[in-house]
Amino acid sequence: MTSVDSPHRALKVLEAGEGAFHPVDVDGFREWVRDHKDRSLTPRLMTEREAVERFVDDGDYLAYDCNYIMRGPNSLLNEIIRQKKKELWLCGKFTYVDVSLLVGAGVANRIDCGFFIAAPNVQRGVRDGSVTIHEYSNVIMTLRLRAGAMGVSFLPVRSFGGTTGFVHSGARLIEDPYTGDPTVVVPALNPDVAIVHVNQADIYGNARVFGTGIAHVESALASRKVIISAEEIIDTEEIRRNPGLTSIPYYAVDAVVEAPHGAYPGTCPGYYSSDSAAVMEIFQAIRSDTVGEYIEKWITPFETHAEMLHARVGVAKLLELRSQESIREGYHP
Amino acid sequence: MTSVDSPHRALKVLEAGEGAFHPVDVDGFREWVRDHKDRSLTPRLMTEREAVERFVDDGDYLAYDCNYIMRGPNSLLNEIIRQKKKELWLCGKFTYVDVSLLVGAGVANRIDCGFFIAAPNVQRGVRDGSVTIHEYSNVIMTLRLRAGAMGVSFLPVRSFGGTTGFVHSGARLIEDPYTGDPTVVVPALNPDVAIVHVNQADIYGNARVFGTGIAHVESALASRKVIISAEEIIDTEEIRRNPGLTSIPYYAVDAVVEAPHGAYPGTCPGYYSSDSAAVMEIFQAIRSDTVGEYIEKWITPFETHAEMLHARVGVAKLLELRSQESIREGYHP
Amino acid sequence: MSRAEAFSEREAAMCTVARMVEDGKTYWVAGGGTPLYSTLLGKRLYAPMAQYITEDGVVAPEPSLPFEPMMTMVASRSAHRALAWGTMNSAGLDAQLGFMDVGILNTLQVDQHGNINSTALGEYDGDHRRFGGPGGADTIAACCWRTILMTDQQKRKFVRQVDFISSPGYLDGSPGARERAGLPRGTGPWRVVTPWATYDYLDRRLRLIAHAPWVTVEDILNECEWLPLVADEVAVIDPPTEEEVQILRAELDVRGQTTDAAGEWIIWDGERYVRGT
Amino acid sequence: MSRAEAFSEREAAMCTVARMVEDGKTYWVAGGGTPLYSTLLGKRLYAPMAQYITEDGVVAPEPSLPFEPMMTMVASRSAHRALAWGTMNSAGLDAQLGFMDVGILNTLQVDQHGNINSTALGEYDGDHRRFGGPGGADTIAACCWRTILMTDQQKRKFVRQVDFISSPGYLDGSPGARERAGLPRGTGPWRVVTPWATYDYLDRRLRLIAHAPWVTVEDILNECEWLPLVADEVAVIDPPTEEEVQILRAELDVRGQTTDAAGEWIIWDGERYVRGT
Repeated sequence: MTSVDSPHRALKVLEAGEGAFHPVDVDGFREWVRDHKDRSLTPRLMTEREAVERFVDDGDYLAYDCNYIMRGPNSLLNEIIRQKKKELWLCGKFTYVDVSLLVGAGVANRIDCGFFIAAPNVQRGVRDGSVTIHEYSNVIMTLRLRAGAMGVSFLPVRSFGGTTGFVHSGARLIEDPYTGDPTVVVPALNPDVAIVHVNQADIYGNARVFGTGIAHVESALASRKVIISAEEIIDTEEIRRNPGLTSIPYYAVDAVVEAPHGAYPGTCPGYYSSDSAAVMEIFQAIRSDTVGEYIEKWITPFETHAEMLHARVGVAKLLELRSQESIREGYHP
Repeated sequence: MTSVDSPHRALKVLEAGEGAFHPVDVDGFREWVRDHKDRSLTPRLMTEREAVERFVDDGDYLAYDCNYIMRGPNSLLNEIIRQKKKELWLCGKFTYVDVSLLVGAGVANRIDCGFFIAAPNVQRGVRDGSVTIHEYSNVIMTLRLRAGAMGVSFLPVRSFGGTTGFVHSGARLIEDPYTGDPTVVVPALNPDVAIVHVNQADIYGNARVFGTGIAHVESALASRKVIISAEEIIDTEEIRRNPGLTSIPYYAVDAVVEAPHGAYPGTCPGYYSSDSAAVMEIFQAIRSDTVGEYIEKWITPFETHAEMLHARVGVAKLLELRSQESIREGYHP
Repeated sequence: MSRAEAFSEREAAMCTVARMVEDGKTYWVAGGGTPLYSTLLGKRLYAPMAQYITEDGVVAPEPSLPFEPMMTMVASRSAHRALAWGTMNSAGLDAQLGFMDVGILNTLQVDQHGNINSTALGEYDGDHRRFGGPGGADTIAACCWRTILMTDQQKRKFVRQVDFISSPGYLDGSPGARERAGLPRGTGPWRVVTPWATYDYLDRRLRLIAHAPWVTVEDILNECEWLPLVADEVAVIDPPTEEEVQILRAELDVRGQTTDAAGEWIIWDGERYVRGT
Repeated sequence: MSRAEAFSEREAAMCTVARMVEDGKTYWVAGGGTPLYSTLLGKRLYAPMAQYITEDGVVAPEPSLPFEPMMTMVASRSAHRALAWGTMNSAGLDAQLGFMDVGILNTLQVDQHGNINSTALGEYDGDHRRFGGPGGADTIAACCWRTILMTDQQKRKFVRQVDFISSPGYLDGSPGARERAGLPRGTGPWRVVTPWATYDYLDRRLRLIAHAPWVTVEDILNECEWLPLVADEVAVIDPPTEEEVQILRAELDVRGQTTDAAGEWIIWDGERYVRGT
């Protein structure tokens, strides 16, 4: 009944991508966890400024999901821009306009590509060598994060083989240790820092996400430093009332930031809808290569996301976006 | 910034376990899914008898969790005994008395061991060769199921290396394709059949599990045939009201059985507590090697689990067990 | 069902794909836009028991239509009344397991073996124009049992060999090439649909099998940089019905962002379809 | 804190382990029984900010005590008021990631290098007595940063080499043996606690470092089939306090299933502790 493999032969590496990838170091990651992750119930609530100052460093590999679309950590991304972080390496899967924004802001210069809009400033960066892109796909990047979140150094996958992206990636084609068949493996990704916007969190970082998502849980577990921004800070008593709703456990989290409307101008499903006009504005800005003006209008004049919301959006608009989001089923369990 | 591997060398297989393992065949599994799993919303509600008749075959590899302890699929296991299935191969992780029961009933003769009580009849079977045991651990078995549920043929793991179990298993120690370090990999497990007891399901098999668990989602996604038993059958309308509560999607499920008190004598947390005396009775039966008498008292005289509950347990006791389960927080979201 | 008297070319392509939707199959829909609207139209009219899954893990929704602008996925209206909410990983893994029957994709470039480019036009290591990358399409093209590609009938899109394989077709076209690259057995491209034409594959090579009534086979081949095989009998695609375009316009893409975004208008002049404006 | 005047040997071992529990550390508790009660006692008295995780994925509960019979885990009372509910896989993977500081285990047999046998006594390929297998202990022993083993001080339990390594200690005792077997760097056995003795490891070999006041070092060595190293100074273990045993009996193991299950009684006769019945 066993498979017909011959267990003692060597496994050939049939092909290897030539792309650089964030270093794989599972034991080093474990040691980081041991030495830096707080397993006490110590409050981690802080301002977006403090969180980004303490936990985002120049040169970091940054993971986030869906910004400017759905439940994105936009308040934190904007703070990263305000603090002029440098040379971030982006986990560019299921992204939209934000890669161009971060490149235009001068904070990012390297992207693992799943999908992003390759606006003029990104094109220019690729041409002049100031921006480097490594090729993957949305699912491959989320599976790399899943490997990172499992504490293993690689995962076998069933896609990506045969593509040109493979050649420009960290993937390998090896002989399967059980079947002998050609099998693609991809390197685990343990980002330096993840920023995740959630619906609810307590002050320790126990976080609840309602609705669908990309790889928020994986990003939080796989990353050395984790900043959670939350629409609502809730009591730990409430967390303990339904532990089944906890998506991310506190011990993975380094900072919690209260950020109502933190995903603006994107939607936070069940809470508020997208501000379509504002999303179109950033879309037009990256298309017309006027990211600088956009940043000067929406980001740098303000000390905080809340101040921007007050000055640029206003109460009436925010209430309108809440009102527009008429579907609440499933997002308020 | 890349790791220092040399991608084109062969990967040595450093050590290989000598144990037989359920065959790894990811493409065969995919073809089974394509040809047998119903992606229509076709009602799958049936009796426990019909479900076991149609979906449990002699010689099948059977996965289940936690029987006789918490939310176990006991009504289905008992039906498997009533139908005198033969030569089942058990996924024996996080089990308790049930391996001895199934061996004593003559339905199982092969066990992948995570943990089970090695009662006299199992001991005897090992000695006389009628029972075969392959060695793993609880987590390794659940990770094998996870590999199966991911559609890949193996997973790297961080435990199991260096043990004697490794030698008697299907694990391999290979050179990590990224770091070159010795890395244990284990073969994916795609059971022939999984039986899973859940809190709620609709007639199509969209299933909700409340509380903790072992590997119920993985078992359902990894198995060729899946029988769900549910404390409550709920409307699909209710499923659609909160899709975030769906643990197992309908397309993985072949049969749905309504089974109130289906985990008896174990607990279904939030619904009813264990019947300690009845659990002690099976415990004593396997210890004293009187499994046959136990089966003749509790299983074979009855046509159905419901009939057994009526004749052997009674309304007063069932209501008492519900009343004893005073903690409801978290199990009725 | 009466023929529609006026429709855009993009509407025509969506109607063609809608008729390919089959009951009891799962559709993994990339991104939104025409693949999603085609699936919804097919489900509405022809295959009510077809189900679809989105990249962010929405399983079998009953979406609240119409969608908000640009939000054909990752929004509450698009995820509404689903049977399960997962993530990109749950969708991707269920595809690895073989649960996704059909993927429907868009692209920039397709070649004779069905390989898809959405990454770069030109020389990747030299002068090129960069695009967004595969997104979810790579996994859809790798893991769904069949894929349907929707694109426009333009010379620059139908090439001998794509500049960059973002998502795999039959790779070099040799038997077993996908399996040798580690992709699941028995998968691969199935149809290419443009407003003018439908293609299948013969021995892993693109083959023209049907044309729209308002163009000839020659028109189509003139809009192919590399010529596909041509079936012995090239069928005529049934044009959109009034019912189909009404549903597209009144129930689905009511703002016209997707259907109006490209392609000329086709008008029935009383005797035949003509391309108009 | 006054000394307890009468307690069982098993209670004594639990008190010893309870005092090892540290604030701000995570404890992955195998199975239940003495490891769980020791952790709860330590958390109650000495380390309120210690947290524990169970095999079925309960994170940091505030359990509803006392537990029902035999249900120290996988029940609503044991999972109550947790911060998160996961599964065996979430617990196992978080351990792979390094989030689990300390594991506390029971066993049948331990050898000079801390390897643990819970599978088979005798010759595995020949005549042997079968036991339950590693359960979760293999992963705990592999992935927690430190492990504490609780067992009884019996000759047959302390052997040169276990008959079957169910859960890894330092394997053959050579430097780097665990890493060569694929186990995480920097992990391994840390303490062994019996009702009579506490051991640590010196160069990956078991070493006696403390004895209970009612036994001598010689008594202990007489109950070791293979002699451990002996520290230059063997400390005396502080006996249980009245407070500790009261909490064990009145709040934790109120039915006495765990504490009474084994070991003789120790009684303070006014001058010293004596083993009684």
